[in-house]
Amino acid sequence: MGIFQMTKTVLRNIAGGPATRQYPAVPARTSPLTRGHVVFDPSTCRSCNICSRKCPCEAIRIDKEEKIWEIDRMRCIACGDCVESCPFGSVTMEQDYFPPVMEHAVERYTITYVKPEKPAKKPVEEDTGA
Amino acid sequence: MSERIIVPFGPQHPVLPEPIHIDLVLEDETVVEAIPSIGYIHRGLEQLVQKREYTEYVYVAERICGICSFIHALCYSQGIEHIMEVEVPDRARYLRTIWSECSRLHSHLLWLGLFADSMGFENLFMRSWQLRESVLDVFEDTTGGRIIQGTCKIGGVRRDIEQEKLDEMHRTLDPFEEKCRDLGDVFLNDETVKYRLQGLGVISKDEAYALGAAGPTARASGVAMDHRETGYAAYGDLGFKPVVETAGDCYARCAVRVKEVYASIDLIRKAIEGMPDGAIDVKVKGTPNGEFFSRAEQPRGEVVHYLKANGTKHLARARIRTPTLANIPPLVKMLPGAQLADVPVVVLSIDPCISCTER
Amino acid sequence: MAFMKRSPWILHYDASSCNGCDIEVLACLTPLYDVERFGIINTGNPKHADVLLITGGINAQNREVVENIYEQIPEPKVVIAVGACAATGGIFRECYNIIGGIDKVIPVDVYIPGCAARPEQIIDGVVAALSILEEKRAKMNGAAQETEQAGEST
Amino acid sequence: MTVKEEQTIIGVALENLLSEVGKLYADGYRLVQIGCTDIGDSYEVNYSFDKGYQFINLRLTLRPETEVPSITGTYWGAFVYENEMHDLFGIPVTGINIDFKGTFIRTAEKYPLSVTKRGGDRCQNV
Repeated sequence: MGIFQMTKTVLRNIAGGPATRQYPAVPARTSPLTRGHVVFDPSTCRSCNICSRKCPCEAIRIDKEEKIWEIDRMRCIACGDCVESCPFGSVTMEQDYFPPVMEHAVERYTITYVKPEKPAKKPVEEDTGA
Repeated sequence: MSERIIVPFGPQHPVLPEPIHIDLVLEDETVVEAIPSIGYIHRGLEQLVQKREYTEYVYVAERICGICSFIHALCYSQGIEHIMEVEVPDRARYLRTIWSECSRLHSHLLWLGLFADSMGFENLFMRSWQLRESVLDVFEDTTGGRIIQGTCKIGGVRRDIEQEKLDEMHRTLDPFEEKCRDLGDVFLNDETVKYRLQGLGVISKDEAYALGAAGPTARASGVAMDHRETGYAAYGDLGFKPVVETAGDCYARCAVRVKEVYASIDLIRKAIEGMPDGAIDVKVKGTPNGEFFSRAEQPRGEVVHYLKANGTKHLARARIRTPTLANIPPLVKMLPGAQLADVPVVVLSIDPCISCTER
Repeated sequence: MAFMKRSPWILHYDASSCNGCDIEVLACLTPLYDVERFGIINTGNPKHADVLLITGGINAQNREVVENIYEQIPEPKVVIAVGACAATGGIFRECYNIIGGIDKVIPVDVYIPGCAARPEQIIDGVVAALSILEEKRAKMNGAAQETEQAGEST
Repeated sequence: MTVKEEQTIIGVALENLLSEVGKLYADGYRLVQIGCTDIGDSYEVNYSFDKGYQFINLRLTLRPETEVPSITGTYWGAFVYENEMHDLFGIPVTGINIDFKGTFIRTAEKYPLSVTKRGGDRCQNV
């Protein structure tokens, strides 16, 4: 009876509840591993520049002189390379997504870390080499 | 004597999620000749290899195609690993196999849905896609991404799957397989589906082989060619046998994919059972120097990444031959003789992935 | 008929994406996300559409196609750029054939970040676009009434 | 290594190309791909064949602007690769069965991967 192959599935559909996830009413499904968006903590950053060099799409920009850490959310592909490579744990990955925006803007943070006067060798350079 | 007319098909066509353009030469309602033209989504990814470090290019390789992303990354990584003579740990090989098969499952279910849509079987389309979401949930739980996984890297994988998760996956495989079999039953045995597909777009075994068809398109014509047989990743340990049909029509291509869904579930089950302990990656040092044609089996067929490294951190050349490009000549041979109304079905039966093709 | 909410129709076009965002847009239509419960319908005809959903960056060949589709959509219209590539070109930004984000060719109202954008994000983006669409419609109606009144007074 | 595969690469002269390809066809090899590589001032064209997962690669080294005979007489399906060769690298291929004449892959600049027109490292979006 080749014409009734779908019947089983159809009957199960009628008996079962709706398959739809009630998204706006119920929060989106995430898992602990979900790569949502990158969060930056300016207080622990030492501007070693590793995240910016690791980023495959150049979404992160660091200006050491101006003490600025910038991320272009519209370029970020949430690969998590910056998170894995950050030696100070300043960059973390959050599970929730970045919401849609109307304006394309770059997020800017000011790094609060003050470079110690001594030792004479720049710690920033050491970190880059590590 | 009937007149010949040319009907442009695509690039923006409701049945095609992606832009491909085909000029169909029709005699009455029958296709006489079909000339495809592509290039609507050509990006030039092959050249990007000179601007990205070889380790970063994995991310680009994943984004060649959003459907078979993991296998692109796998193929690229395997090529670099071969050039650099890196031995990947066993656990990484097994994890790669699990994710490869998951992406095959998700791709085939997606294709079955789209194919049902092209036949006008809307209900089946929705069912397939609903089933596919459970594969995507597994991806999200194990890799953190739904369709772009980002877990493959040179020298292994970036994430491990914990034992509890593996057990859970193993438990859910049985009910999942049951649902897949119900769905596959409709594709394989339903009278309406058979009536629509049998004898449509026939391509013989010799022709398919000579035209260089790849993947399910070749296997549906009786060419037993599946790159997983060479035993890359962990396929060598799992006892893999390719799925082959002989009719060479749209129904056979559909049947190959349905049966590959079952085969994939079986492979995942075996891989979970045989999962070895140990490290998931090795540290890769230095820069590659050499060249290699890395090949892997995608849901659509065999993919070739030709990688040429020159000892710097940027590769000299990456040339990516994707299965859809190889399947375009068979498509051109398949279309003549089909009715205009069957063209979407025939085009979809090779599982065209245009963003792969055009890179 | 002002008390009735309008049902927005969406036109999806794949500019030069990797397919990832495309299948997520399609996934929105399927049972698990089902945007049709908001009255959103996917259409293949630009003349019927209110919302243009574009995935992927602009390249040399599809530039005219995108412009053409945009021209064909009747006013008021909203453009949503889905994914990092549509917003800035994303990881493909430096490819020789990529011109850049969608906003290089047509005005974009809503940007959805992510690579690939998730169905939830796409739903959020479409909902955000709907309020913009309402605003645009109100503005258009207001402008039309003003010209009408101006026509009557003279 | 996860991939255990022997790959034979055979250098071939331009005038012997068609006869070599014909021999492989007679042996039952299938065409895997044709790809070009830019090596400084000339091109390497790889014709890859496979039979039972045994990989054979014919390598042709070309100066720019050298005309290459099409192998579509032997392998009908080679036209996709040969058109690509022409469109991306600007290598003239003569006698293709379906010749798109440069419209197979349309790009902003002509022959983007050509050795004679090497573009700078410019990023259009910065």
